[in-house]
Amino acid sequence: MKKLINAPDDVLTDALIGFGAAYPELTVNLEDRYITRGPTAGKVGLVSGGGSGHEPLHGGFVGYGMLDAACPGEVFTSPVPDQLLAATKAVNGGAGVLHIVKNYTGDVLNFQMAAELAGDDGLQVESVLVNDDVAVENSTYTAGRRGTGGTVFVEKIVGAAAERGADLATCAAIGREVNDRSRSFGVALTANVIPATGSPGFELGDNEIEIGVGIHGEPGRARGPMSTAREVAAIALEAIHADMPLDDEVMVMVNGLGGTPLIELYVVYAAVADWLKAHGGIITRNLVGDYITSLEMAGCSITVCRMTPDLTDLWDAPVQTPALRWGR
Amino acid sequence: MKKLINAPDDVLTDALIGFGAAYPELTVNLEDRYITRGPTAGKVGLVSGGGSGHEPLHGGFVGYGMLDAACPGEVFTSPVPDQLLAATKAVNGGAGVLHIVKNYTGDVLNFQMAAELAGDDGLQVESVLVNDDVAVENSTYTAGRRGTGGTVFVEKIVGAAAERGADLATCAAIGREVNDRSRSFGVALTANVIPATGSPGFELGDNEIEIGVGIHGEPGRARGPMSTAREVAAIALEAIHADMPLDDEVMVMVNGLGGTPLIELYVVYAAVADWLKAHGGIITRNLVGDYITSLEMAGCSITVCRMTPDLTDLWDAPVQTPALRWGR
Amino acid sequence: MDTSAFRAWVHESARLITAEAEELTRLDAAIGDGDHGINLRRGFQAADEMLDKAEAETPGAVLQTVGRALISKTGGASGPLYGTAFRQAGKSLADATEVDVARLGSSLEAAFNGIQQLGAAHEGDKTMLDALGPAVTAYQVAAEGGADLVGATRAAAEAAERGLQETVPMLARKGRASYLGERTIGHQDPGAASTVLILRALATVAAGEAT
Amino acid sequence: MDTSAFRAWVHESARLITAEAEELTRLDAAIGDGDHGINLRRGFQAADEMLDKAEAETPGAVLQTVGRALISKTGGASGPLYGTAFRQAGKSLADATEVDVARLGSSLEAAFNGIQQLGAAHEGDKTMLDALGPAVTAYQVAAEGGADLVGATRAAAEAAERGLQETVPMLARKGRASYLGERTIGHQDPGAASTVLILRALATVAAGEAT
Ligand SMILES: Nc1ncnc2c1ncn2[C@@H]1O[C@H](COP(=O)(O)OP(=O)(O)O)[C@@H](O)[C@H]1O
Ligand SMILES: Nc1ncnc2c1ncn2[C@@H]1O[C@H](COP(=O)(O)OP(=O)(O)O)[C@@H](O)[C@H]1O
Ligand SMILES: [Mg+2]
Ligand SMILES: [Mg+2]
Ligand SMILES: [Mg+2]
Ligand SMILES: [Mg+2]
Repeated sequence: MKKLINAPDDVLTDALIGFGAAYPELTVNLEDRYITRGPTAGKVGLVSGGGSGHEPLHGGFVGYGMLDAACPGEVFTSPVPDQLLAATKAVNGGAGVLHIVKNYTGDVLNFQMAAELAGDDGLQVESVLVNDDVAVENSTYTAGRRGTGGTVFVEKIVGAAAERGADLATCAAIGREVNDRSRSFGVALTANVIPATGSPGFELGDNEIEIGVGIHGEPGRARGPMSTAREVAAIALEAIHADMPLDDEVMVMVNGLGGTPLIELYVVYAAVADWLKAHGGIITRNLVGDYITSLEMAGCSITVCRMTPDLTDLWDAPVQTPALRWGR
Repeated sequence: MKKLINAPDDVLTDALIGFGAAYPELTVNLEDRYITRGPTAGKVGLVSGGGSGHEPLHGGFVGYGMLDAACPGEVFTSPVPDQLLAATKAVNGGAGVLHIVKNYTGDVLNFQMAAELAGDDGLQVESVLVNDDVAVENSTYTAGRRGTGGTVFVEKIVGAAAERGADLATCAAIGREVNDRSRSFGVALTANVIPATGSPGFELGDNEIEIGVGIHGEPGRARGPMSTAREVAAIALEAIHADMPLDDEVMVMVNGLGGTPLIELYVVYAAVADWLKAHGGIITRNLVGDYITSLEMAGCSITVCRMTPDLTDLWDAPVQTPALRWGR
Repeated sequence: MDTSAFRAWVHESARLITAEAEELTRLDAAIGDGDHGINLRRGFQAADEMLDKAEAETPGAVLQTVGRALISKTGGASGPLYGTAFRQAGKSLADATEVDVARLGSSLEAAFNGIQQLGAAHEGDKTMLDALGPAVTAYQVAAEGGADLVGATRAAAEAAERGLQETVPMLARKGRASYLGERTIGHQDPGAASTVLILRALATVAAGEAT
Repeated sequence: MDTSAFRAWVHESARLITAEAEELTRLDAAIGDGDHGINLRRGFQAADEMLDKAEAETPGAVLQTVGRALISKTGGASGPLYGTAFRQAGKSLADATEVDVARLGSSLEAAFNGIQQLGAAHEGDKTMLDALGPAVTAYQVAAEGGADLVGATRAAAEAAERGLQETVPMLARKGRASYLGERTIGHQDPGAASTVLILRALATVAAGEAT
């Protein structure tokens, strides 16, 4: 295992120390393991969290116009209720707190417990579940679709609404709307290596790709032969299109999984733009870069959100976080 | 070779098309191969360029407060004079044009020819050479130190000065000052793969790192055993410190080479902050992320600039580019 | 079983899980995300340490302390699930200072119900319930047949082991493994494997064999 | 040599460089960045195509067109260097329509000077000059000794080949290879290798053997 770390058990602590040093405008609570910008009186507090290894998600999205706190778990392991509860209390500005939860059993259960504990303490907590990954069949026979790239859209758009004074119920409703309108699909070229185990999450042949991969390296729908950026974009977009028509105004994220050069993401974005044009889609907003990663995995995910004028307006609102910044 | 591309020969064109689609506020001239925001009347035009594969450098730094144009060559190959000349003409706002050139023979020669051609056409052109990589002995027996991470500082700071109306000579002088005050050192954990050849630039053992690597995978001072983030930071900072004392106010960039997870860069940043503190350095500004990459190479480079109040002020000035944004 | 026996159970569980952490992680790497052993080792070691410092004076208090510690420290799906299991088991013991065969049986059942309610899985979904369910049944059958604590806990541990083997041909329908669908067939469920360890620790302690 | 012979030289150079592109790249991968063959193939193919369309009616015009094409299309260090070499060689031929042994010799010398001035390298620095320098000298010695175009260009090509071999023990002091210092010893310089190909193409054309 080749990683720029000090010891596998120290990765999260060291990273939080580094993060805190790099962004002095944010507070890192090392004891309770959360990153926050503190409470804003009268504003709904937004808390997200999940396993580490997906940076910049979620810590990189704490700041004006987006999250109030992020709770990183160990690498690929959901955070625990204590830290979620501590963060929830830390960002309570009196208007209640919204939990933004990616749909994984561990995340769901831990957030649920934290919400109950917060409720016991008299806090008003709502939660939005993100489950945008069309690679998972949404059936009663699975834990349901995973939460992936759509999380970035939900956090940004709800963040803007909260900043503008939306109440807790409205924030939750907007979050669910964004989630309902968002779909993702990921493809991996190489596996990632979890520091604690030191070995690749899966084995891929030199000419194989994992189609429909999860952000923890969960295997996807199928393995396929290595193909062109155009084919990869088509596989992802067809899977999404089959689930939600893409023949309208959409926001698109071409997201690198951590080990893919940016130049390749531009190549993929060109293919995505082409495909959408050919299928009647109109890209009104986009993100191209690493926003929700899977350690050093090579590959990309594509997330699409069908926009409305209101959502676009919230998307365009100012945001000042380590990983997303504009308009102020 | 596993890459999200369509064909090795099409990488640059496809990436430029994707870049242009992703950033409609910028203009991509596919014919002459440059990215620009157009000329600003009365302002010094800033043009940089170099081989591709270092994204977001340079295209990602075109925009308000930074570059006016970037000329990408083929992957790891310097651009040609024609495109540099075309870009130079395209950003001429009447106050002359400054070329920001990383010190590689190819870049230097091609920029020099472009500058001569531009001069023949009556344009006023100056150039700043960036040569900040302390891994190369600065002797008469080499082509001199390479230009690496310091380029980001030069482009940002000169960009701010130009935006404020500094004339060509002043812009050049500030650029040289930033370069004089900047030093970089890089370490690679894995090699990169050039699309056109399809094989790794060098071979590294499972437990080896390349110390003092260049951004094209040029081998460095030595090979060493894989070590901790703390040791890697110390190796880089000691090399820099031996050349330029770090016991004062500094700006630090911990830069990912393309294949390193962001969480590792945070770990490295923590180590860098620690080391500097122990050696009397005071970090006043920082960047942590992928700014000047080497395709999918895993590893990082550390760049330090000894700041002055004026340089800090220019650093803090508004910038609106794909890869750096703040303050407006 | 008295309070110190329950403390010994937790200690032995922590020891076994630590010893088997790599194997649990290996199982999870095959059909999950490869952290089950790491998660439980962290959780049970924390529980064991917390217990050392806590003034838990009844078996019920011991189990509730463990439950809270597991919830606070484990993370992942297994943390809340095992944490809830221990808390519910502890609650069912109320203030008893000595736990007999029947009472332990109903606390195991409470554990099962706690996991079931929180995770909404059913037996056959390829989860820890597929080890715990058969164990609870075997325990109760043995107890009704007159077995003592030693016999009933041994029956439970053995049934859990059989339950674990039966997860191999199952298709996962809950948790992270469910994303793999058919590809989970042929692998043991990691949570079922850790349940076996916890019940084996119980049998060891009941038999007075713990180190 | 007339205009069409010069065109044939360029065409043969492009052919040889295309055929040897992988080998040139392999040499550059060892001590540079692995793109020399790719760069020159792109440059010479562009030069060859441009020449097909251009109305270059004198040998000098041919070489200047090639020089401009190389500068416009090659990139890297070799593009401006070879481009300048061809432009200077072309300029030295002025309006001549037929180039004799002596004239070709001075144009080769102009090429050498062009590279030398632009790149500021010296013979012994492990660059293309270490093939071109000996070639120019050998050409002139042969010409002074009465050799015709066939003999003089053959002498040049052979000397370039020897010069290339002599780059093996050299330590690079210019270009990207200079960063490797000692580690360049034991490798041929890629630019010297491409110079050999260009001069071999010249000898082939002079001998009337080009395909
Ligand atoms: N809904 C559920 N009900 C019961 N057990 C579950 C459920 N989901 C997951 N599990 C158990 O949790 C185990 C995985 O735990 P662990 O690896 O620690 O968490 P994670 O899946 O979050 O990484 C599975 O092997 C399974 O036994
Ligand atoms: N200053 C110089 N003078 C003469 N030749 C040089 C000089 N620098 C580099 N070269 C030649 O250029 C060759 C490398 O060309 P190429 O690989 O195309 O460019 P780059 O080094 O920019 O990738 C070297 O092998 C060497 O022969
Ligand atoms: Mg997990
Ligand atoms: Mg090159
Ligand atoms: Mg797991
Ligand atoms: Mg080269």
